[in-house]
Amino acid sequence: MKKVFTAALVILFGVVLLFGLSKSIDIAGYGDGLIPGKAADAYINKNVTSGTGEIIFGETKNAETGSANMVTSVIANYRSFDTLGEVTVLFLAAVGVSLIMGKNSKEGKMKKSGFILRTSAGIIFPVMLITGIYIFTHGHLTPGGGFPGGSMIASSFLLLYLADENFKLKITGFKVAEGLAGTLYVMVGAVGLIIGGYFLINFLPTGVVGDLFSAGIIPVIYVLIGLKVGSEITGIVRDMHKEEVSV
Amino acid sequence: MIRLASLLLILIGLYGIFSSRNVIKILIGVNVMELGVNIFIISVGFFKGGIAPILTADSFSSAMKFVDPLAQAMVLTSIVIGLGITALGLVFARKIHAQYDTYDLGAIGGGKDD
Amino acid sequence: MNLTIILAVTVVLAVVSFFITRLNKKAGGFLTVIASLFAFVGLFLLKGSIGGEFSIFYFSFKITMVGWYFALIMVLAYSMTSFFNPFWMDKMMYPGSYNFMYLLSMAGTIGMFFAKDFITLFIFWETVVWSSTFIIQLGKSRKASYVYYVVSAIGSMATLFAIMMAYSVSGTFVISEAFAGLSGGAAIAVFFTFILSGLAKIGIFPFHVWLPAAHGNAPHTFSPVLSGGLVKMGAFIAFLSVTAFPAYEIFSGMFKVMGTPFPIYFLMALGAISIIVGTLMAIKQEDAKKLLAYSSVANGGYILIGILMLDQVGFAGGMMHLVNHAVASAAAFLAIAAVAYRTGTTKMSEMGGMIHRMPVTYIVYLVAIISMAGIPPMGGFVSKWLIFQGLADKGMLFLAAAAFFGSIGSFMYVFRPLSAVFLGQTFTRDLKKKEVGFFMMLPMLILTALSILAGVFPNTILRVITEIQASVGISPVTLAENTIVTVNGYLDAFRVFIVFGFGFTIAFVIFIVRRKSKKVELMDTYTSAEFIHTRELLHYSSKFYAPFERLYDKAPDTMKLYKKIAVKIGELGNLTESLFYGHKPEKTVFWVMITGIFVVIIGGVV
Amino acid sequence: MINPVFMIAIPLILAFLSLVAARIKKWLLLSGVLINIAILFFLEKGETVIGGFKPPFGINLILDNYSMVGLALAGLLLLAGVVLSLDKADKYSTVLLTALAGINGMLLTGDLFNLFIFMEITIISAYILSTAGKKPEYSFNYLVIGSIGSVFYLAGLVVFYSLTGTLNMADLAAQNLSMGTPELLVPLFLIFTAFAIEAKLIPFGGWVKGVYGNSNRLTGALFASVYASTVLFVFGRVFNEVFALSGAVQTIIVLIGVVTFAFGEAAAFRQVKMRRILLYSSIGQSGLAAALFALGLIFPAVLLVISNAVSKFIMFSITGKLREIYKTDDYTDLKGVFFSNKLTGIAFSISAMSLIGLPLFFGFYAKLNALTALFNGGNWFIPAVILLFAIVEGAYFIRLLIALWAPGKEGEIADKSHAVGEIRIFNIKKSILVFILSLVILAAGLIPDLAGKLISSDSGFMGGDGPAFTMSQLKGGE
Repeated sequence: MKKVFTAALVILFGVVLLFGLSKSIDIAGYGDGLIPGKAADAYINKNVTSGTGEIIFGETKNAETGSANMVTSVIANYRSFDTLGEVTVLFLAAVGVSLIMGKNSKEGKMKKSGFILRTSAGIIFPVMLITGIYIFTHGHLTPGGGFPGGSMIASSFLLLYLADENFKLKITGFKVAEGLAGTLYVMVGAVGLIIGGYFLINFLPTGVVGDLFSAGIIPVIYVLIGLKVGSEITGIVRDMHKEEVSV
Repeated sequence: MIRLASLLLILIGLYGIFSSRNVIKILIGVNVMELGVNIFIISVGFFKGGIAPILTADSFSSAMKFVDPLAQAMVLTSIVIGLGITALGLVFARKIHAQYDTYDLGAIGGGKDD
Repeated sequence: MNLTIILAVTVVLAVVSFFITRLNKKAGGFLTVIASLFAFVGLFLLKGSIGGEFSIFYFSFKITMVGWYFALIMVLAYSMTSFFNPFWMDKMMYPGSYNFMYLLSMAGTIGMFFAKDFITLFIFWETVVWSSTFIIQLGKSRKASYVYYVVSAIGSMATLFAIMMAYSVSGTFVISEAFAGLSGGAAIAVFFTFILSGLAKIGIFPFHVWLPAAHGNAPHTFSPVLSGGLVKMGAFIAFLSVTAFPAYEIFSGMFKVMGTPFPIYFLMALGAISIIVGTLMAIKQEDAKKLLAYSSVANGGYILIGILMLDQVGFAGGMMHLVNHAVASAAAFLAIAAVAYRTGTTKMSEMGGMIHRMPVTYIVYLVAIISMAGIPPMGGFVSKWLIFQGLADKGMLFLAAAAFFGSIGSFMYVFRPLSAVFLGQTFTRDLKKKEVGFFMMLPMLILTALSILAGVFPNTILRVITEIQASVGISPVTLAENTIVTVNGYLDAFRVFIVFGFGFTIAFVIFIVRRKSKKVELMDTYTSAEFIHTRELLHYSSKFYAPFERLYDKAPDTMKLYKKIAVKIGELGNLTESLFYGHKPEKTVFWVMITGIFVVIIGGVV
Repeated sequence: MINPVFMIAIPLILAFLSLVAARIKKWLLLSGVLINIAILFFLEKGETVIGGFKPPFGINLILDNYSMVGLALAGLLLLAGVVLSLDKADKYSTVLLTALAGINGMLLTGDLFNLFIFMEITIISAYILSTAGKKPEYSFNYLVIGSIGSVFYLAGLVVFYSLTGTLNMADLAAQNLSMGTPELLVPLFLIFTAFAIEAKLIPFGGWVKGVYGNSNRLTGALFASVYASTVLFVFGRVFNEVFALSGAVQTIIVLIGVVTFAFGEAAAFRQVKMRRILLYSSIGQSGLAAALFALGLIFPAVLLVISNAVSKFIMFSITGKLREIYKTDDYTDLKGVFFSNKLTGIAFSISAMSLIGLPLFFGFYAKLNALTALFNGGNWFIPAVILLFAIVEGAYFIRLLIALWAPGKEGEIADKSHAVGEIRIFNIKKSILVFILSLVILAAGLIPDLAGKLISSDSGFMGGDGPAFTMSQLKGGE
């Protein structure tokens, strides 16, 4: 009875909500997301501060932001401030997890893992690590970036945890990396304020769109984010691993 | 239809939170909601024929039709925040379990304020 | 004299007394005497500057005749009572705060009566309310102070509403102009909400519940102020609501009862009910202070009726009753306080025969109750006579009947404490008790003298009232050399005094000459040598009017009404708590969805 | 002149560093909140662009009078909270520094999506702080409800983005969408829900009881003052400057605010636990402020938020400490506790009386302004509700004060022998700190015009009206 009631209420809410929402947006539509005069157009054309005309891959030099990946240009340049906040959210979550799990709780024990996992972990781990680093260093050119890269690094450590029940991480190094990467991120912003007059301004030469060494501070920021995210999620994994719940 | 589907996902998540008292299931509900809203954001930025917003050798010019990169950036942020919240939620779940030996909120009965 | 100086000095002395009390309790108490006497003298001298305006900070004051009259009565109560303060310091939990609040509330009353605008009035008013709340809690009941605050708050919030509503029409807070332009439903709303704080403060039914609680349980040194002083603040609001808010003009087109517009008549009827309720309840009381408190309820009814009449005679009676009741009830409460100072109790059945130990206090109390009951030759008689005259003039039968009932009833109750506390046999416990010292006796004697003087030479006070009447534009009560003339007749108070004095002298002489009473032990008459465990039950003052009380035993208790409302609010709170709060997210999700559905439907989408 | 971005950057750097240098994190926290206050008054007013990209495209920070007041209030109260409870704050140094960045960001940002992120930072820090109550189910409840709010906010925001193509507040406001129409009802409701959850409006704030009710002296004080006022400030900006409410939506939001006020006060009325009293009173006040904001009466609402925040800070701090000492916050078990703590008691009383709106205290000025502004708008119903429940509010606070000051059996005079314990609540320095804070309320109540001028510079906020009522108008000034 209760289930029927809850379901009925949710459905009623859904119907009413969708009906109301259909007045403001075409909810049944698909692929009509061409928003007239949207801010994002300027991100694609890289002409927020000054119009440089058409941006051609591999040719255009010194565009506003030299990132071939437009999403990256939004994340790490146009709206880099958002990303700083986003990193902080993750940072806060990691701090929270370690605070709540407590300092004094002991490391938990995992079940002994299988032979295949144990053996292959040693091989896969460096590959994953390198891939992760690759992803965040190429964030301005290819899909991915600091967040996926960092997550991949963290998952490589998770793999080690899974493979070896006695595996223990020295946490200090990660904490230092996490703290310093964050500090450096803010510092990069502050340097921009001193050099260019704006916080987080892209003060390095942006180079040719599509080059590895292009896009100014974007790769720098993405590397920092990658390191930070990697160490944060690793920290979360490590903290969660502690004091395994006994059922 | 994708918008409808994404909104349905939000509703499903809501139903999950509403009907379930298991901490983990509630967290799953929250995640489903977040997923729904992420898809909703993407759907708003997408249009037919648009290409992924990355300049490559194939799609080389900014004059081509790219889908909205801002929506995608927002989704990325939203995902990361969702990750943080889920991590915290799981830790809370573990604390609940450690304290009450159950994941069922119904079995806790509120607990008196200290 | 400058009002600014009076206010500034009292406030500064309030703060000073707080710190001095911490060094020396008695000194702090004496400082309140000095401060309140200073204020009294200052106010007295202020008569010269009536019509003048003063301002301090953002407050602006206008000295009016009526404000001066009220303030003088108020500060009289404060200054007379303050003589008791030094002797009660040791019994106070917070003597410093007591002295501070005592003087602060006094400054508040002064400022309130002279306020030029309603915000100033309200600020001072509320300051009096909260500072007196904190004094009352030091007495015998915490609950009393709570009840006092809540009833006061009901009144003051309503008044604030009225002030704001009037402001939204007239655009000004200045008392004389604020009510301009009101009409129709808004006028009725403003009138009733405005006067609510007055009703609450006077203790008009159904707001009378705080009087027995607060007067009965406040520190003994504050009950006289409460009854003799603070209650009069309400009368001031009542006065404003028929003068500043010209109720008779605004409601002139309305349905009339006996020539009085219905809203005003309705309030007068409430006053009449208060007289009846106050009288009946006073008869029931076992505690002398509670008894006096209920008598204040009844007297408040007289004052309200008198003031609301706003005519030549009745109004004068109401205004004069202010003084008479203030003086008499302050004196009565002080007398009880003096007895309590020696015996430590205010329960009538625990006392007796104090006349032998404290004869002066006895006389003080005797005069006070004679005045309260409206028996010549004390002041209370004159004012009640005027009110009767006014009512009879207008042919308001019900009100007049209530007023007569109250007068007769007051005979029944005021003599109870007299006989129970002062007459009869002295308790062995109290045999060694002495009369209070001169310093405490002095204010009681002054008040007694005032009570008698008001009865013998009422025209002194009535002359001030004629000026007030002239200032609000009604024809003043006719005064001859020593008589008061009304349509139905005239009253020569001095002659009345002579007659009564003559009778009294004869009786006294007989009493002295043919003294045959024999002093016996308290339990001498009826114990027949048996040992009594609970002698209080055999005290003849307990269940004094039992047969009469049985007539209205089942009468509903107004307090229950308030409790019921409180329970209802609590239930709403319970509901809120259980509906919306918990540890399960589902509750909030449910409400989000319900609100969502509601919003979308109401929003006109579906 | 200092770039306002440092209000966010400095606490962030310190937060990151506190992870590296864990030993001195307490001092990092202290220096963080101190620097925050120190630079506050030297900030560059106006718009600050971040990254060099002009507003609709880049993110901008806006420092006007309004955000300045919010920043000052949150910063000062956070400083006071940290100083008062440094022992408790030590553990949460990193979280508090991050929260400071989040709060400053929320108040400063001029971009709706950026606001979302800073709001998440702030809320997540609140989730973490709420675990100090050792009741994980309540923290969890808060987290889930808060996440629903986030999802709704994003969904609503995206609809607006799809309609206007912008995330910038000023740019969105310039599009002149008419917010009263049914077309925008649902997205507005979605965004409102997110704020309503954080602003504790009934029926959205189901988490409040558990979280506030189990707070300690640090977290309770911060939740009820710093966090609550920040959320309300942002609420005021969003629903006045960005989505200027009108029509049915406005009516509904005002109604929700007023209902919250009434229900909250009623719920507080029946409590005996002090934290519960305070938390329901917070809910009520929050509802009132939200209703005023929704009506566009920004100045009175700001006054109300300020007076409530300072009062609640003091009261929650004292209550939390009382609970630590006596293991209970049931006031019937704490009778006469102020007898041996007069300074603290006076501070508590001043705060309570200001909350009730008694004259001579700041709350009275706030209340008068609210009433005058409401009446000027031709509204008499809300004032009636406000005043009616002000009686209830006064009743429970006075009852509380009486119990805490005057112990004694009914029928006997108040006597110190019945007073609970003689333990000092706060040591002398902390008592003085709390006392001085309460003196601010008193002083601001005695010279309200000056206080009002300090707050609004006489011009009102965001183009709204200035003070609806000033004491100087009594003298017939204007």
